[in-house]
Amino acid sequence: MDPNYAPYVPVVIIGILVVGLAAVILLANRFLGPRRTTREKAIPYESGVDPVSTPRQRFSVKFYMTAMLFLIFDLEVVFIYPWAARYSEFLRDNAFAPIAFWGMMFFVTILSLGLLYEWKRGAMDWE
Amino acid sequence: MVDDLLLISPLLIVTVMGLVSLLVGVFAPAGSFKGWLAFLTSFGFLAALGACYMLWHETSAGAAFSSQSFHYSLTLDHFGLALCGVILLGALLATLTAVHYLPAQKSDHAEYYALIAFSALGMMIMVMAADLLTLFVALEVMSISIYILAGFKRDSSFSTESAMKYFILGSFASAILLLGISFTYGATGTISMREIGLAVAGGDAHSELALFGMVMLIVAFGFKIAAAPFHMWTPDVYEGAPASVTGFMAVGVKAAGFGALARLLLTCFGAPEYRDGSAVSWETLIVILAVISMCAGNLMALAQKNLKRMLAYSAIAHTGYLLMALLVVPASSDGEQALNALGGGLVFYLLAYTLANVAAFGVAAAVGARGVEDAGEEAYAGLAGRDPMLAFALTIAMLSLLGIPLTAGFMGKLTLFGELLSSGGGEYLWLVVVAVVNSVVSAYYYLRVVMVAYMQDESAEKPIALLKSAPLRVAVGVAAILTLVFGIMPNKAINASTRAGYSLVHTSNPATYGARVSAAKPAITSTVEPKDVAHR
Amino acid sequence: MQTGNAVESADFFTHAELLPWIVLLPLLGAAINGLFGKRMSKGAVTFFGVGSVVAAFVLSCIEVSRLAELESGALASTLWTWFSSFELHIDIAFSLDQLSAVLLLVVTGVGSLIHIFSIGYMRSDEGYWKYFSYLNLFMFSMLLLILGKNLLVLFVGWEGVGLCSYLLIGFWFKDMPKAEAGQKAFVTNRVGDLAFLIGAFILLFYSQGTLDFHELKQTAASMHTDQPVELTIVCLLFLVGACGKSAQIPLYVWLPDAMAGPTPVSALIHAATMVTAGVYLMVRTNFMFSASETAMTVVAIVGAATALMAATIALVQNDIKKVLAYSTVSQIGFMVAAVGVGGYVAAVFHLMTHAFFKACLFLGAGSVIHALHHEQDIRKMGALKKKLKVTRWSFLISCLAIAGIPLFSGFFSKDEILFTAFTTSHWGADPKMYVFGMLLLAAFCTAFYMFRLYFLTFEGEYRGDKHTWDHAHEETVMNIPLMVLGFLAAAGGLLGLPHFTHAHFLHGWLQPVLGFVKGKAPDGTPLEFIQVGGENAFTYVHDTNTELMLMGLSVLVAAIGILLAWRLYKRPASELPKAPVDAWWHRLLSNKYYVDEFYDATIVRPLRGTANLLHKVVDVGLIDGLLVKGPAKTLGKIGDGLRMFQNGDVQAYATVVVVGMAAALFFIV
Amino acid sequence: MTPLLASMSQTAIPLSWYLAVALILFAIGTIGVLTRRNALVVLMSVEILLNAVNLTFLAFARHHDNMDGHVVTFFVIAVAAAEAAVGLALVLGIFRHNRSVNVDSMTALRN
Repeated sequence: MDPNYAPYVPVVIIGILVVGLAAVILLANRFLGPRRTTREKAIPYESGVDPVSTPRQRFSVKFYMTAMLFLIFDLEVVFIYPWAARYSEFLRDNAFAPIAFWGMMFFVTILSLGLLYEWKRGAMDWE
Repeated sequence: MVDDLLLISPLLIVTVMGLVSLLVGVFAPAGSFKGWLAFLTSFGFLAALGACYMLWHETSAGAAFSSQSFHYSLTLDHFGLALCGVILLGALLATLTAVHYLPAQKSDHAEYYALIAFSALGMMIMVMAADLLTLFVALEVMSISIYILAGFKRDSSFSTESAMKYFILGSFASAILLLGISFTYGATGTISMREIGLAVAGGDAHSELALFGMVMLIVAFGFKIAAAPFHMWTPDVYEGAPASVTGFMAVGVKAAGFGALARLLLTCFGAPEYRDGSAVSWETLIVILAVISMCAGNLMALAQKNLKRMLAYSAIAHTGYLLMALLVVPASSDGEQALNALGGGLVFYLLAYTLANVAAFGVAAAVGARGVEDAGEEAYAGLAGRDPMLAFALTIAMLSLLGIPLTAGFMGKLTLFGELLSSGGGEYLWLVVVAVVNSVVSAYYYLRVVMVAYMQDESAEKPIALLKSAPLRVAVGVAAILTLVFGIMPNKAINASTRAGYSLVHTSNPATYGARVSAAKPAITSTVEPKDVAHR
Repeated sequence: MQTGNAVESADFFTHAELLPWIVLLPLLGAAINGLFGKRMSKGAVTFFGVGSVVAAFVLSCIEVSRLAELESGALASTLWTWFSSFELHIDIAFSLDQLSAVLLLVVTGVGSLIHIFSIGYMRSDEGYWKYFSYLNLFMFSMLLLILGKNLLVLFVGWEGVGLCSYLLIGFWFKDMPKAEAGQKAFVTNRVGDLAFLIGAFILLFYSQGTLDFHELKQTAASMHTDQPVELTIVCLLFLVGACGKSAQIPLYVWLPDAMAGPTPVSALIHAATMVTAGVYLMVRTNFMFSASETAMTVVAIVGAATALMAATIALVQNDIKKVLAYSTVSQIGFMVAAVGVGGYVAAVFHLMTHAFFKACLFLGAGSVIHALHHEQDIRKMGALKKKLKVTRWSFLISCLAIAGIPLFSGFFSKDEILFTAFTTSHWGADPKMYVFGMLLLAAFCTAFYMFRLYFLTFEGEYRGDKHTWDHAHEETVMNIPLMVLGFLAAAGGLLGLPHFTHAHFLHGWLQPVLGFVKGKAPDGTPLEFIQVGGENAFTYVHDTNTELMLMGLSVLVAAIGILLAWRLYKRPASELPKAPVDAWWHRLLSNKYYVDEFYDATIVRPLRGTANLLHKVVDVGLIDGLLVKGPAKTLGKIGDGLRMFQNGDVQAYATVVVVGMAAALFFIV
Repeated sequence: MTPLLASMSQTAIPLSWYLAVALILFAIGTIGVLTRRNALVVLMSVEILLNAVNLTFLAFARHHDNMDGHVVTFFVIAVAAAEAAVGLALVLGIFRHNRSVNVDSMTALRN
């Protein structure tokens, strides 16, 4: 095999595995499972909600707003996580340790103030 | 650590003031008058100005601090401090114009003042940023706040539309900026400006990638500072945004953009081969942008009758003049070129521009306060009869923008053009001539404003409903008076801004100054008096 | 070099603490009247407005007498360092030497008289305080211009007088044409200012960062050897600047329109002081002009052409102020021509006498207009000598002076210009011979149109309506300045008697400033260039016979002009000659050679067109039409691939950004 | 570790491949910004632009073997979220006024 393509071998293997596994499961279901179809059973399972509607249906804007708010606050974890992972190393440097600690506290404080603002403005009330 | 906090005290003060007004506003009863928050914020800006002043003298030896506590991501030098001062002054005056303007526009929300503070914060960090990441984040803090401010009159479709346009184009420009940062990073393997400069000067960088990065950075900043042909957003946004916001945006964004661009270009690409052409010189690019900007801005402004829109085109023209300041290379005493220094033209011109624009947009806010934003000719026709003081301030602002002697604008142009002439062996004489021609052409539309304000009658069907606001008058008056003061006795300010320009020598690329600055420790760079570099 | 100059400057100048006050007093008056005038009584306004200028005149006299006592050098006073950056160091500083002394006395003296006249003229105007505030502001700027020690302070005054003239022309601003006249004056002036500014920047570049006149004088010599072309360019640019301010071809169009302002303003700004600023600038920088033969030739031709052209236009004007306006243009043409032939002293001399008699003429016109309730058409005047006695006599004296009748002031100064033009024709390029001819012809026209004006206004019989005639009267406060100016117009020439008398006071007085100048003879040998009447007159030949002959010639010419006017216009109304309105030359003259139309067609419209075009092509056309609407019709058929252009403004803007970025990348790689 | 996997970790995909993908993404995003009428889609295109840049940052970080690129990417993601929030609010504002989120409906400000 051309060595240039060596890096892609795992990709190919994963591809084969994914397709193969899916095929095996579906086929197994087809061959092993009993089939007694009724009308209810023929439609996709949606907890009783009518599954067929127009895809252009409008969602309330509140979904988006909540999603965005979630996204923003969720993303801040991206900064906290590496900090936490390296914090034990920061502690070893006596000069830097307080900076590392209070720096993150400052960040979190601002974040909480943002949360407080959001709360008071009523962004979290659904109605 | 506490010492380090002192170093960034202007930033901290503005941050805290922004947070306080955000929270105070949200606990205040809805519908109440929020103007008093303006005074709170202004007080914060004033305090930050004081802190800047203190730090300026702290660094009087010419030292530049770059603290380890912030991982060398901020540079505190005279250049940054001077521009912070300009930005804070603009923010202070623009805030005062908003006190009664916002209620008149039915948009009196506390968030306004917090957003002004946050965007000022972003601007200040921009001019101090020492690495590209800090620069990017600061730019976004500024931009996002300004997007919201531009759309602050939610009832006005103009305001919303201008915000949306600014947002789409601005985020597109951000992407270009990021691509530029990415290429520069790819070429050099670092995001610290100083190290990029070292790598570029030392020939360790992938030169084509770095070049691509440089061009994209210039394009992105060209967008922010409204340089043609990246200026298309300016008139729409300036016209649609509330006048008090436009005033702040016109001066703050420009000051921050120019500060960051100057530092970036001189630090990262200050090496001679990037300046005088053996690779490709960014100066050529800047020259082209400058010429296109001043010509296009002036020509388009000629036919413009809306005050705010005219000022937008004039902003483009002034970008052209200001870009010339980036080309100033002062001669040093020992005959070699002090490559990484700027003269005093940039900072002083920005100061003059800030004052004139704050006054002009202040007047626009006062005459346009009829619920419907309107700065057409009939809005300020015969203003002299209704309100001589506002008309006078408007006149001073126009004369300063035009560059009539005894105004700060004239001294700014004189400094800028004079410095460009005495640097670089006269190769830019033609550029100065182009700029002078342009500034004379601009007389036509600036004086038109004065003529309409003084010599036309008020329009019959739309009498002016002037905004009665003492803080606005104070802000406009202070701006006009300072314009005259800096025009008549500018020496101190020019000296300070020259010092600021020279301070870039210490903080930008050490490679070109190997002999002089090699002893620099990372924490505090060596101290060289500007006099060593200057001619005298 | 610079330090050397500085040391020398320190020795050269004697400190004078009163000098700044001469400049500041009018500013103070302007500020007081401008800020509080609305609430002050008319008497108080008059006190501050007129008093400040009179006080400035008194101070000027004191300082000039101090200057006269100095053995050498000049007076100077430095207020503060205005500006210091790189190699450039500029002070706010004033200096008083012999040249500025002449101008100073003329400006403050005539200025005081005109201020006094204005008390009567403007009495019933509601903007009385505003008027005096502007007028004082103008005096301040003018004094700044005269006393400025360096080019930059001069430039401040230069711009200031332009601004004030803009304000004063548009003074009765309810009137839109007047506001537009102000606009026209300012815009035309800006063209001149542009040239001046560019010249100053080029000069700055080659003069090692100094704009101080005293230091420039030294650098000009070295520039002359090193950069002769650059020096010529600077001189020519200064000439264009002077053309703007002093209303010379091709920028004279604003001055006749500027007559829309109040008449005292016309007298002060558009006759006596501001319009001579260009001449002053050229005389002030004479060391540069003298060093450039080309520039001198151009200056001489421009001046002579203007003198002749304006004089011919004045022949057919019917508005009393328009005649005087074109006369002013023409007389300044004489001064400029004098500069061009090297007769700086003659230029200054004529500047001075012109200030006297033209101010007197304008004030006389003002008195007439005031008496006749703002009637300005000379066809509706006549026989006014019965009603306006003082005005008539002062007007007549001034007419005799401007026409060049012996013993009146204009005779001496105009004659000296003609003499200089004639005798120097062998120096420099040949066209200077034509200069003499054109000036002589202009002198003839001057005599004719001035006496046409005089006869139509004061002699013959009255042609206006009865009611106005009955109310026509003079005012004492307006008569005093007229008498003083009439006296000066008659006697002012004694300061410069012809050369053969060896009693030319001005020559001796101005010698320190205009005497010794580095120059170059036509054969290339460097020499000390000496003006007419200097001790070692090198270039010029003193020839009493020539002088007398020329004198006789100019008197003859003037006499013919006056006689012709007398024959034609001193008649009853019915016998007055009908203007040949259909003749081609009359149409040409009364339409002022179609210059306004020419400018409109060649400059104003194309400029406006370009702006509109850009606006239409780039904004509406390119973005809207080509990128947005155009494809809907044309490109729409080609395919959906180009639909991007239809999407709307923001995206078109973004497209431009992308295109710009691509161009930048393409350019730089 | 099997020999196969060991060889994988040693042989990196060349940097230029990453850059090519990133630039293609950037081009797609740019075309989206320039051509799509729906403001929401334009916002999405901007996100694509930012992610394209992120990809280059990561590729360069890998190439230079330092962390700077990763850090920048984190910040870009955070900033992109903030931008998206503001952008969405603005789209809502536009919708309230124009009853449409089409970019070309915003032409009240012109000339």
